[in-house]
Amino acid sequence: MARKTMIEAIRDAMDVCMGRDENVVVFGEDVGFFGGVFRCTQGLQKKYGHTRCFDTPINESGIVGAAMGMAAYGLRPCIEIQFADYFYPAYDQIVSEAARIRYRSNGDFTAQITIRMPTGGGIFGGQTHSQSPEALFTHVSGLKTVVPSNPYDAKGLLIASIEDDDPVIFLEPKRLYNGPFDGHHGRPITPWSKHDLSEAPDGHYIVPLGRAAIRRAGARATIIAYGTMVHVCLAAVQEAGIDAEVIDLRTLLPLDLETITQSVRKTGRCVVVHEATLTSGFGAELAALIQEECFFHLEAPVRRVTGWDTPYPHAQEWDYFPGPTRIGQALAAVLEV
Amino acid sequence: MARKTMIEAIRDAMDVCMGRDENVVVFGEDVGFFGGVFRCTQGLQKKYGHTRCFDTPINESGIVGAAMGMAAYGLRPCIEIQFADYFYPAYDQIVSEAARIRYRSNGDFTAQITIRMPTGGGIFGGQTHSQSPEALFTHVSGLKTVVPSNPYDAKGLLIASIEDDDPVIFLEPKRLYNGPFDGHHGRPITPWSKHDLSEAPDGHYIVPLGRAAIRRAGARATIIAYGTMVHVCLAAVQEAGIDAEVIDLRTLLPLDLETITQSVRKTGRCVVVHEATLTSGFGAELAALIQEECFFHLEAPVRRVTGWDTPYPHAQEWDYFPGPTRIGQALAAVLEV
Amino acid sequence: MDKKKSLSLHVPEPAVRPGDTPDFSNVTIPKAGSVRRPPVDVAPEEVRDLAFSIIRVLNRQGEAVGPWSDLLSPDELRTGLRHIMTLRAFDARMMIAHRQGKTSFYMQNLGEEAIACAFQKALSPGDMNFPTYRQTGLLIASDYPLVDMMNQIFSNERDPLKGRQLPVMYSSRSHGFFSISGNLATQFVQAVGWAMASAIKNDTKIAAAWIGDGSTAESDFHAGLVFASTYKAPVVLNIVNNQWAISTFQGIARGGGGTFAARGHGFGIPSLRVDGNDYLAVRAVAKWAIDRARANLGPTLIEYVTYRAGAHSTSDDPTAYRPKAESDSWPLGDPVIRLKTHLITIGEWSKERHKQAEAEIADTVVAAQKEAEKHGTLHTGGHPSVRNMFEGVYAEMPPHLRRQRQQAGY
Amino acid sequence: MDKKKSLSLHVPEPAVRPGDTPDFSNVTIPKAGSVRRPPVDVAPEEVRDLAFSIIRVLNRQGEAVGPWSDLLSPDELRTGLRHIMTLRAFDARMMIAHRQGKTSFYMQNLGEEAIACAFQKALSPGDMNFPTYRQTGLLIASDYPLVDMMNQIFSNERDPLKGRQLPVMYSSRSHGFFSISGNLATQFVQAVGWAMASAIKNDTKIAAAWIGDGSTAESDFHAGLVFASTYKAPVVLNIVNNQWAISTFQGIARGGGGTFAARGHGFGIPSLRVDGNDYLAVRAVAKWAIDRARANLGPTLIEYVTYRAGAHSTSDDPTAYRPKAESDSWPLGDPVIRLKTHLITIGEWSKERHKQAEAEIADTVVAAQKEAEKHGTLHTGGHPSVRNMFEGVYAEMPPHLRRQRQQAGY
Ligand SMILES: Cc1ncc(C[n+]2csc(CCOP(=O)(O)OP(=O)(O)O)c2C)c(N)n1
Ligand SMILES: Cc1ncc(C[n+]2csc(CCOP(=O)(O)OP(=O)(O)O)c2C)c(N)n1
Ligand SMILES: [Mg+2]
Ligand SMILES: [Mg+2]
Repeated sequence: MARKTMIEAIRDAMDVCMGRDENVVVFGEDVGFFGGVFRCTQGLQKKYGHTRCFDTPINESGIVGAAMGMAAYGLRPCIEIQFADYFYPAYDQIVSEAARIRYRSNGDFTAQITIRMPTGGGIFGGQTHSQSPEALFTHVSGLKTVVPSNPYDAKGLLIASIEDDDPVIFLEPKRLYNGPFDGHHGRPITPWSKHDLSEAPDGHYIVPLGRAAIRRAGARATIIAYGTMVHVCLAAVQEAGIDAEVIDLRTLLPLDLETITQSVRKTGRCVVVHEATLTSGFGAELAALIQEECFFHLEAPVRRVTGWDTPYPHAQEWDYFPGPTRIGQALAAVLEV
Repeated sequence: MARKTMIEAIRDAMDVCMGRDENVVVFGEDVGFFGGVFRCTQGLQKKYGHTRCFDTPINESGIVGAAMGMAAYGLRPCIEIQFADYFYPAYDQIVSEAARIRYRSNGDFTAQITIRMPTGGGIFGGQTHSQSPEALFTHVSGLKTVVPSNPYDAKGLLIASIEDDDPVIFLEPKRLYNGPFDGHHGRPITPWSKHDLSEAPDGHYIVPLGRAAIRRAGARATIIAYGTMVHVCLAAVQEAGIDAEVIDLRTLLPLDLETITQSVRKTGRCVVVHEATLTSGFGAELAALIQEECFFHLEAPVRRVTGWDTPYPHAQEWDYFPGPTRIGQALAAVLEV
Repeated sequence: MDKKKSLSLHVPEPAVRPGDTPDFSNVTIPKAGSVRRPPVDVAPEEVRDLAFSIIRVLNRQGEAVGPWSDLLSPDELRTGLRHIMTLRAFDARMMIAHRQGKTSFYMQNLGEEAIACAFQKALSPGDMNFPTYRQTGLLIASDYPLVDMMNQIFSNERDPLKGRQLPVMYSSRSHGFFSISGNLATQFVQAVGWAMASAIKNDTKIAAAWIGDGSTAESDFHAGLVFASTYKAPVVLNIVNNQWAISTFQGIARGGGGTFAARGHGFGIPSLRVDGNDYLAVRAVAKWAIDRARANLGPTLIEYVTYRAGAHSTSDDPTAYRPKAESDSWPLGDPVIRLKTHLITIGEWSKERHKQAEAEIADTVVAAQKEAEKHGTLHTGGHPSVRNMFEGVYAEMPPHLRRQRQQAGY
Repeated sequence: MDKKKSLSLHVPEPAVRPGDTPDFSNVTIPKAGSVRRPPVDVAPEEVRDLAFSIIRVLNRQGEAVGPWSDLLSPDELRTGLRHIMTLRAFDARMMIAHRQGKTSFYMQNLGEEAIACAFQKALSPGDMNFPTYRQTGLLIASDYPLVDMMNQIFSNERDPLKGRQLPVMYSSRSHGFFSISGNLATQFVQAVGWAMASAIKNDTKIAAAWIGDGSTAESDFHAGLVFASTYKAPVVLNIVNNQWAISTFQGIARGGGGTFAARGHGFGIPSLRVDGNDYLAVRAVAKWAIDRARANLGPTLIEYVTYRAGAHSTSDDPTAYRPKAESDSWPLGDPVIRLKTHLITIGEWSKERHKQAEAEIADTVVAAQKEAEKHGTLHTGGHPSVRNMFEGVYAEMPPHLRRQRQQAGY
């Protein structure tokens, strides 16, 4: 039975990598004995010993910095930042070190490091347990940024990330850990076991970095999303009854521009969706690229549906979250033109 | 005689603010006795005493964190990060603290802090003395981001920033400190004294945040730039002999969208220029907004001329720098359509 | 030295895990009253030993003994007892409210109540705390209205923070309580900055920084020590060592350092360790450090030795990583019982009065909750307008936010 | 305690500024040979005093004395002298090359040459340094080709780093020299991570971290100490205290801590202070710490007391912030002269041989420079292809970079 939740798929990916390659080590705050606050590393310390999976002091810069040193030695660290909201203290090690070490040393040293972080809102986590900081990584040359939307991809992308010879930021939409989420927060949670893409085979496989997936083929508009928003967009499309194509980026950098431009050239209309704040979000890059590449195919401006330009509020969470209604409105708007 | 270099204008702005408001304090690495590695704070310690202008330990997080505490007390710190390349260790204090304190405390505490940083390349500073990280600030709700291009603005914007009740990131294009720079690095430096906008009156005046300036009126295309690139764009326009409008944003956030859209609706063509790397740079936000707001006026896609998506290289600096030639080519390209 | 011998990584592990018998035999507890009390202007070098001991006042018999004991009147002690009992009752109610879905989240102070409550009473009006999420006692002891705390916890229409913040992330400038951050340790150096500002302005106010044992590993702890030591800032630097950081035992953050208090030594900062479950000891040591700061003698580091008796938060189940009964065997006892016993011992309290106080406090808390619930809880009743989501990002709302607010329909 | 007394901010200031007479009377220099040498498995608590003294071997007469002195053969000493003389000559040439516009930037090691040169010789092959920009001696003493260093400095067509890095930001895995970062302190915790990796793999290699006095204020210094102490990593943590951080005297970073070495005490890390201008002392202390790490006994912190005799970099003029002659009055003397005097004192060297060595070294450096210049300098001759600018950002060039490279015409 290969059906897995996101958590199980992520755990399994690390298990597979640790089993195949002795150089893979896993560490972070509470990831050892306890197995992580979301339990993604549960059982790994027991299986691989406490020098391959262990707790660290609460110092994110230290976690990434130590991983840098280990990578220079030849290990392949897969580390956890407990919430994406807490990567900031490690930003210098990520930007100035991990992202640039290959370049600045002309390949003498490299940073084959995967940095996992739970991301996104929808769990009443307030402004410090809800952030989606992907644009702060995509602006940094030398990093790759990955956001899975389902267990199959999560496992295959995480294995690909760990095996990748460059630093990969692996953002895990925490709202998806235990089931797909279509944005209707009032409804009971659907478990992953009911979703096709929870079929994540045991053993080794990869989902290559840099390739998007078309989750729904459609002719009238293109919706570009990633992570949680893929499910919300699918729901919005269904509810709106509009024949839109839904692209799940999976990897933000390197970006699968071809899949995007092919779709937009076909549909002539595009909505970009993410949970992060609007201004300078990754949607800006997508809109900029699409108008550059598909200008003469576009019938309407590319519209962005995103979190508002405020901190992620606690009580107003569902007014902040770009849910199916707002996506539906944007779809209608691009089609109106 | 009110002609000033950028450095003198910036120093004068702090001098004026310290003179008018006892709560203004200035500190950072080497800013006290020495007056800063670019000498922007020279003389302030002597004039205002060593408890109002002083050296700090080399800890950028500590500098911003201490300023946060001082602002909570009621002071108005204007602090220096020695190079923009070194703000990363302070990112948590900037993003999680300064930018959000007003919001999260519902105004109980505020962060009236100005964070000055020399930015940009063109001095053979290599990857750690050349960066333009503005997009990493514009994505953060709660921050304002300012980039002056001349002494008059530098003084007026810096006074406005210090007097502003929100945290302001004040990016100083270091290539402009001693003279305007048109991108022709082979030519001798023109001093500011030869430039109209070096006329920066003594005493108090402000250039309000959030207002762009049109540096050259033009009909055929709009060029949007800020900082050093304003001068490079003006040179490129002149050399290309194209009647392009050149907008100097001055403040990136809040953005003067009206000036931009008015111009682009008039010209129908737009080139966005910055020194920072392309992907997820501030140009992406500009292009996204312009295609959203001016879609039916655009005759050609908005083009971006930026630094490449690599670390800022040392020896290849002038191949990295988006000089007049590349800007001219982009102008030609948008006009060709 | 045999150079061929291969290396191995040392990963610290707690002595016991779930299923094992709790064991604190490694925690050396000096006798109450046995640690000396130096003058506040003592040279830091001369009090190094105080970072490796534990200052204690209350002995097993409930007597206050030794050089740190001659401080508080019976009234002050009763007030202290009321504070820690109130905090405990408040926590208990809010844990229930969380289970009832009235709030999304809660963090209790169980077992650590004495620390913040006693410290606050040693401060003067105008002083400023930079707390973590586990110093609710600062608010209780400064008589911040319980109902306002609950309004915040319930994110209701009277929430002083307009629903923007996670429950328990209070803010109250008027009560000397800096807005709590979800990002660990940032407040530590901010407190130092606040204290520097007070010194720059030749004021008389001092600041207090707070941090957990686990969070001392964060970099801003270092930034705080560096700035405090360089500028001799009038600040008290408090480390609450409750033995755990979520699932991680204190040995991970402390490494080979012996104690957290010892961290101050590299900075020439006098560093004291105190029994955090002993209201009298906490208050005495707090007063010593506060007096020192106020006399412009610079920072003091205090490590409070205590035990997190509850879960980390409502999202956590500690039985997954530590023995269930570990809390009961904690050798420094319970702060409520110890203070109560002391008051009874000195004849200023009784079991009956205690029972009665318990009932009164319960009533007060329940009344506050009733009042708060009138204004809503997370999912029901009054709540802050969605407009609030867009306000307060800047002093004045910039055009792009105004546009977004309109788009959102507010 | 008078609570009304107003506070004031203490801002440390150096004893002297330009125009004043240099004064190091506050620097206590113990007699050479006077500090004890404990066994490497000593308990950290038992060597606290070593963080407040200075281990010295060479006395004023040039004799090697005391318990740290019995280490090196005359050949080893002559090799050491050659290294530090080479580094000095190399620096001098490159300063001239900078003035001639052959490079954009340079940072010299003047006055501090003994530290890195001696340390490197105490390491074993396979060990890894995580240096700052002022440990060029590590490369010199590991016989890294001078011409490759110059190729890097000139950003020419043979530059091993393809023109991408600022001059002196070398990298050489093969010579145990980790790529230098422009961002201060990041390497400190990276070194600890490397050492942890070696321990995880049950290897025998150890790491060495390097940091300047000013940079100890940075947060990654703390991260390094926390991780090193928790995991007992096989790493030597080196602080080069050259008294200055650009224009900022060491008192700003050190605060009230007495010494930088004392920073280790809060972490239970044995911490030693050593005369950084005494080649023999540095080498002996380095060996002690390296042996300790190799024996799996964990980290050691070493503070090298020295003086930055030159400017911070070619962008800096120190006469703006310190007395011109301060360097001359530095009480620990000059490392070249002290080692030379020692060799002469023990009859293993002479003024003539020294002169001759100077000439030979000058020739070697000049020859290397000639060779390097054949391949270009910053603005003339061969230079790395612009293609290199786009390469090496990732293991494989992603499509967007390929497109950009094509746009650029390469
Ligand atoms: C920068 C950052 N990293 C990680 C976290 C997640 N986190 C929240 S509380 C906590 C444990 C803190 O333990 P300690 O400092 O001992 O305080 P205690 O909870 O015991 O009071 C962690 C890791 C966070 N909030 N911020
Ligand atoms: C993060 C960061 N902040 C600031 C700087 C600028 N900077 C470069 S060297 C230096 C002084 C360092 O002094 P010290 O650590 O004593 O080393 P030394 O130059 O004396 O060898 C500073 C502030 C930097 N490179 N990186
Ligand atoms: Mg704790
Ligand atoms: Mg120095």
